[in-house]
Amino acid sequence: MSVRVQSALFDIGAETAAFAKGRAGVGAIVTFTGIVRDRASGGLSRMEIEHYPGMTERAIAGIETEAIARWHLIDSLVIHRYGALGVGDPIMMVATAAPHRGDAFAAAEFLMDYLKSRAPFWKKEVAADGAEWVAAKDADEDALRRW
Amino acid sequence: MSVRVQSALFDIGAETAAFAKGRAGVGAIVTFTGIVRDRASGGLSRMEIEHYPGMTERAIAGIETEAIARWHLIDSLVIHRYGALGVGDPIMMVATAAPHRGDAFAAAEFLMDYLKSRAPFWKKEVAADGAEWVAAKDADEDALRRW
Amino acid sequence: MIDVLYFAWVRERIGFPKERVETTAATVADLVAELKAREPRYEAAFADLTALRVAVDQTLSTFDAPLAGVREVAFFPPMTGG
Amino acid sequence: MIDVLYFAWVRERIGFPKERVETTAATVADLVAELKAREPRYEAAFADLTALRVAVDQTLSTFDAPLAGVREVAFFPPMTGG
Repeated sequence: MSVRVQSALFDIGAETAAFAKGRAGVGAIVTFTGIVRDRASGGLSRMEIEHYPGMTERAIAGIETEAIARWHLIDSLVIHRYGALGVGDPIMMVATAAPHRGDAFAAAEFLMDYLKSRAPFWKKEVAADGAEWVAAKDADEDALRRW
Repeated sequence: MSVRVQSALFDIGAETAAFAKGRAGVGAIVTFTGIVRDRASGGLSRMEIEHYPGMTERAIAGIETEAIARWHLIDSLVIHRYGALGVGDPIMMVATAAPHRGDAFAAAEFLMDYLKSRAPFWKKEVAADGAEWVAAKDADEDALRRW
Repeated sequence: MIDVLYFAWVRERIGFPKERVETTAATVADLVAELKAREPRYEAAFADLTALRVAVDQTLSTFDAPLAGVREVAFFPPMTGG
Repeated sequence: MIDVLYFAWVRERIGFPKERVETTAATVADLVAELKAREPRYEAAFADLTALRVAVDQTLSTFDAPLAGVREVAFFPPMTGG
């Protein structure tokens, strides 16, 4: 189980390869990567992500601990960036390794749903025509209820 | 959308990196990798995967076409190996790219559920104490019913 | 003439992966009946049809499927991909 | 003395990310009332508490949480991670 909160870019391929490397008992690996997407109207200059140092790591570790308690996982990884990100840059990544695919998928989706609404990050979209904090979606709060 | 049926080993990290590379509109990428796992009792020498050349590619392309019709996907990838595989080797991989995480996750799970029971592959576990065809699981057939 | 293919343990019981069959069978089930009448190994392979799946011209099908115009029939156990 | 932290648009409305507050407030809600009485920018930041979340000593909490022994309180909008 590991947590990394960083401003540095990370390499999805390299992280996936490192995570997948030779662990006994693993039959299924799921990864999720979130990427900065332009607005529907276009013109996004960058995304700025603010976080709460200290609480962020605690919250993510708590979420991972809960995932490990609920599913049969062999390992998990969460990487989440903060700072200024460009369109197409990876924002964050979750990876789960389990004996079976059901556990790997469910735990990855659970981690994502919790990160969306329970990890202290805030996104701001910055464009030439102004900057705007991304609003939380009711759908994200609803997604938590299924767990 | 792409399908690769091959005996050659593939590199999870390199495939993930290539799939994730700069596509406009992508906000979420999900990958699933299936890995040869030893038997609970240990001692697996190798896994042999037989397939039905011709039908395999058609079946997988059909499954991907259905996924693209049902979810908002920007791209998908299925790689599935056949032949003799060692413990810890990747068997297959599914990747989905979508604007939103819900579509990427659902399509990846759908593709997996269909590959398990509808793509013409058969696995045989070979060990020093004998060889055995892997039996289809009722749970895999049940998993299809949710879609 | 129909190409008949066998996979996994069906192939192992029959002893080879493929054969050309001269048949006037109207359906897959009729073809199975003809094959079973040939030799014990076919009898062994087709003993329990609920344990088998069939593809007709590379598309999953059923035992009551008609064979008119069909070029390829394959028999195999439930698939275990992924 | 409690460290009070502000994030995202709450921070922008208040004008700084952190301050030390001398308070005898019994609960988070009492602290909010004290702050709102200070200056219009606090009034602006805390105008709609349903749009805010609070963490007490780095754990998500509620506005009725007691402040006895607490070292750090943070106010922010609903989180948008992932």
